[in-house]
Amino acid sequence: MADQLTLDTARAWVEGFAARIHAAADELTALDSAIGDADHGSNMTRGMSAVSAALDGSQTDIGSLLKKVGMTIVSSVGGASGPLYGTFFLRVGTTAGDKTALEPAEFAAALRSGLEGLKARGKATTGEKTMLDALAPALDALDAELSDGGSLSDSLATAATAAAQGRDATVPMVATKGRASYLGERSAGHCDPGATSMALLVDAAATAVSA
Amino acid sequence: MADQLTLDTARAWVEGFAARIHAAADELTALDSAIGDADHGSNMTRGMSAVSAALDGSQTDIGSLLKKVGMTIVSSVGGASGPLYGTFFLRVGTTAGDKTALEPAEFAAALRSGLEGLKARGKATTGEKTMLDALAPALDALDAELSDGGSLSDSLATAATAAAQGRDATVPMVATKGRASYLGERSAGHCDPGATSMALLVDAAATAVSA
Amino acid sequence: MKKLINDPGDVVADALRGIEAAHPRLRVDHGNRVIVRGDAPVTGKVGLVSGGGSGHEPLHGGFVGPGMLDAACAGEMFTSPVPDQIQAATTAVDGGAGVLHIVKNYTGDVMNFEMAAELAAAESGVEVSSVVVDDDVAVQDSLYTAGRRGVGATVLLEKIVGAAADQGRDLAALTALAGAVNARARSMGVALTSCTVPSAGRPTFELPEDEMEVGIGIHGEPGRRRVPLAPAREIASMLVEPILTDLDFTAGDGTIAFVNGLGGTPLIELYVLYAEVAKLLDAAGVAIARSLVGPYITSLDMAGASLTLLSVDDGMLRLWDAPVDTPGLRWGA
Amino acid sequence: MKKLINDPGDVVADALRGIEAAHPRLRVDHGNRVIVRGDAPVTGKVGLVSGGGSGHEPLHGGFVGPGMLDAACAGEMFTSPVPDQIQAATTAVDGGAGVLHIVKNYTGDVMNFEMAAELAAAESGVEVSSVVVDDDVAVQDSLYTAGRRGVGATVLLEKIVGAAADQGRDLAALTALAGAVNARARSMGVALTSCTVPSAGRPTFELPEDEMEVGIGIHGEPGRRRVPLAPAREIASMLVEPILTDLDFTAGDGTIAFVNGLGGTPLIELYVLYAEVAKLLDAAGVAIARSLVGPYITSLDMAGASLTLLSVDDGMLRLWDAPVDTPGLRWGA
Ligand SMILES: Nc1ncnc2c1ncn2[C@@H]1O[C@H](COP(=O)(O)OP(=O)(O)O)[C@@H](O)[C@H]1O
Ligand SMILES: Nc1ncnc2c1ncn2[C@@H]1O[C@H](COP(=O)(O)OP(=O)(O)O)[C@@H](O)[C@H]1O
Ligand SMILES: [Mg+2]
Ligand SMILES: [Mg+2]
Ligand SMILES: [Mg+2]
Ligand SMILES: [Mg+2]
Repeated sequence: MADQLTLDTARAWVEGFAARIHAAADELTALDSAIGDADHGSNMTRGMSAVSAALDGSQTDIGSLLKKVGMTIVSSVGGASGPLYGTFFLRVGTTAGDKTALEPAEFAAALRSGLEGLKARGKATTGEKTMLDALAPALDALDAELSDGGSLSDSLATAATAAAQGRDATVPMVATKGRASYLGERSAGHCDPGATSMALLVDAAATAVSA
Repeated sequence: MADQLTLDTARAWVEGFAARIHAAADELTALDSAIGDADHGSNMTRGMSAVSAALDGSQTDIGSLLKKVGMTIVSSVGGASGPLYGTFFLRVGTTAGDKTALEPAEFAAALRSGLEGLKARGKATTGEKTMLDALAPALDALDAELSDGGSLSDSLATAATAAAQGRDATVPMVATKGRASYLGERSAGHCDPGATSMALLVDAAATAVSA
Repeated sequence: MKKLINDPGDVVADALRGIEAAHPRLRVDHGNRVIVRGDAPVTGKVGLVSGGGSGHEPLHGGFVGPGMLDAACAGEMFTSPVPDQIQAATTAVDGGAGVLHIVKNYTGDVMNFEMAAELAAAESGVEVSSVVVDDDVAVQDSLYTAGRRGVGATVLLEKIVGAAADQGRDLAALTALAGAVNARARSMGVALTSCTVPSAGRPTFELPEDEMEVGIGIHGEPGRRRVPLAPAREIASMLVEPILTDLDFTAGDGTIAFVNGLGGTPLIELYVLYAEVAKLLDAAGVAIARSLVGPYITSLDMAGASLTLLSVDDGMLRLWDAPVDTPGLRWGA
Repeated sequence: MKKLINDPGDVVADALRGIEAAHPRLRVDHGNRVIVRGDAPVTGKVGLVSGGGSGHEPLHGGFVGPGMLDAACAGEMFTSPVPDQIQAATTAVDGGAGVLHIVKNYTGDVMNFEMAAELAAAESGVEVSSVVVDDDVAVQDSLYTAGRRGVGATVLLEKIVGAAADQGRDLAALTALAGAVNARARSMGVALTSCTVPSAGRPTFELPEDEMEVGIGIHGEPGRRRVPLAPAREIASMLVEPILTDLDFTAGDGTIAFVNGLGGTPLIELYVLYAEVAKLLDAAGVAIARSLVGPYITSLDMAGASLTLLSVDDGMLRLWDAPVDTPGLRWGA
């Protein structure tokens, strides 16, 4: 197993994310019922079903693959998560370019550009009880372990743990972005649905790379 | 105690009916929920409250008293029961005329003219699962016992029993008049709300005369 | 019971205050609970009076105005108005050409309007004629019932006859037109939930989560049968089929198709139902000339819908298209 | 879940078929889920495009037609449309004078319309301007929120700006007018029950029989606080007070008072509420110039209501009164 993100592992990452979303759909909607509008599960399943249908093998490099994912999400999801996940994948794909394999540092940099895109699109930062609170600590952990000489698969596993911790850390937060912010103090005590789906994304990457 | 319907007992009859209606309001509405539109209790209480307010002592004979009752019911109840109870009292009052006391046979004849008015207004006959099914057997029993030489108060007590039996006999009937007829066979198995209020009317008469 | 009301006993009076405040061109007689066109009586025009129990809004008060009703009597909740109200309305709109009473076929409505007409004839000498609307095919029109109920056709009839009255037709002609419209209209309804009458405080009937009531009336009277909850396309055929069986809608100059919400059903669901109805009508060769989709004759907060079809001739269609200016239906004005 | 639907996943597509069947003067692009005026694009006229999640009908699709919107994009239930839809609508209504996007202030709507405008500028060269509606005083417009939500003002704004567009005003003037209308409008809502999103299958939140949610949004987002169920007169003051605290409505040439039903609340209750609102406004010295009562921006089957006040100048009032011909709002045409 090469310590890289290959075109195949990138594809497995996306499919693994789709599978996790389908399995977690009801949970995501239940979380969104508590502090949102009860559609995050159906939004993400609609998007990832569209993605699975769109990936037909004609994407022959990581950049076109992930840009296709991003465009499909933008075109099929709507809501807040559509532009956010869509922008994320578009930016990761753009940074990846026409490579068919990314070295660990390249993949980490691509992911970070996705994070920046997501931040810019949503005008949010960490601590606002959003998907960023799962993604940002995950990428920090990934960078740290990679620069300590860790393998991509080990570092992604650590990142997945950090994402899950980041997701859990949204529970006590008071939301200041997105629909949950309307609730003010009442948003505290609930896990953020977007952070929950984001943790699945990082977990899917760890699994895909270590497979 | 004179074996007559005096102006005072007529007044007591009406007030007794009002009191019974108020006490039975929820039951009447519950019965009407099953085979009608859930308003017989509120219709009758609205009417009898208006009647109590309208009877101010200025009615100095039985005819004007009962016509006032009828007119007040017509003007305040609406629905099916308003014209029916209203016509009944109007006709009883008209037949009673300006008397201040009615002999047993006179009262029975007045009641029967009320029954005829009610039948004409509603174009109904007995056996159709309506208030007639309580009133008609009650007046038959009244006539029978009076012609056997019974006292008015005894005969009215018998009539009240017959009214209650008539009411109960509506349970298995299939309605062919009024709102319950829309239900067809499904109207069977429920007691008719109008027959239930009508039995209270006869019972109030028995109590008033025997008091 | 969760309702936006004050005291359950005050709902009708309070709503009349709201109607008065919201619609300055209507006059409200609070004592008699009558809603009248601001410019009534219109001299030389036949007055159109309708009314019935409250709880069916916008029917009837929301249909008062030029091109439709001259006055509406608001009865207690689900209880027909009393003769006094009807007589007050009749007097208020009599412009010398007589008054037409539009009565939905319920025992109470028929008797109260009858008594009012007797009083009007005896006391004020106003010439009164009446039409009894009975379009609900859920009820058999037989010796064993009080006859078919008046439901959705009432809205279409009030619009069409209202336009004809505005054009100056006389009482006899309007009475005949009203009868013709009624004869050509059929309706059928379905309830997913019961309504709750405010004074009763609880649902009139209980419907399990997986059942619905087919052939429902507009007063929470139970329907003819209870069946498992079904998708909209099956519900559409439960509504369309008995109507088409009862009357041929392929003749005539087209059909007005009216999908009505019962009060608790949102518009998006009515459009879902309308799509299925339109498909079935098309398959049956029924040409839709006009359509109406929305809550126009409701049953308090009941979830459900009804379908009314009216087979129109060219004249009726022109009257339907004529201007109307009421809170509930408005176009061309 | 009791709904008049087929498959929960098909509700939007099915409803669009119904809208198309019921309103022959509208064009429906089913692929893009866009409802367009039959005569679009109108050459030389600025195109008005709105859209948002479905479940708020008649908003927005029911407001397409002469005098109001040129096109509306129907997103999934409660989910803003995607940029592709918005771009398709923008292209369809561009008559050469540019297109105004009317966007309700929700994170998703704002981002998707933004992406569509970026695409439109890059790909088709259509000049796009936008207004973000944010009238809901239940949400503080602060660093700690996504800003006030866009609710009832959207309906009033689409009508007023639609009339101005019909009169031939240019994109800059319409954008300014839209901003001015938004700045002068405030809303507040209350829910007695939750709505049920079809794909979720159960109520978004649970409200005990004796409680209500004050400051509710139109997506079943919980409100700011839960209080005991109260009579209409108290609810009216919970709606009126925060609005009048936020903006002075005694200035200007009058106020449009809009009592909106959230989908599951029948009209009679809205009139009861309107009566109480009118009384409070009168006491506060607010002059009602026009009123609108009915379900115009709904939240599926939610029971409840919202109040929107718009302080108008004479020009806005004339635009409000101008003819409009859409399924949801129609007069003078
Ligand atoms: N401005 C933002 N920046 C980053 N993430 C956001 C922002 N607004 C919302 N989110 C995320 O989006 C999630 C909600 O997504 P979803 O329910 O699909 O969309 P919507 O809120 O439009 O219904 C939230 O849980 C949150 O994580
Ligand atoms: N044609 C009729 N003749 C006699 N009684 C009738 C007739 N129609 C209805 N009723 C009586 O009226 C009662 C219903 O009264 P009520 O509920 O007050 O009026 P509504 O049916 O208009 O709601 C029925 O239970 C029945 O006894
Ligand atoms: Mg959501
Ligand atoms: Mg009844
Ligand atoms: Mg009744
Ligand atoms: Mg959403």
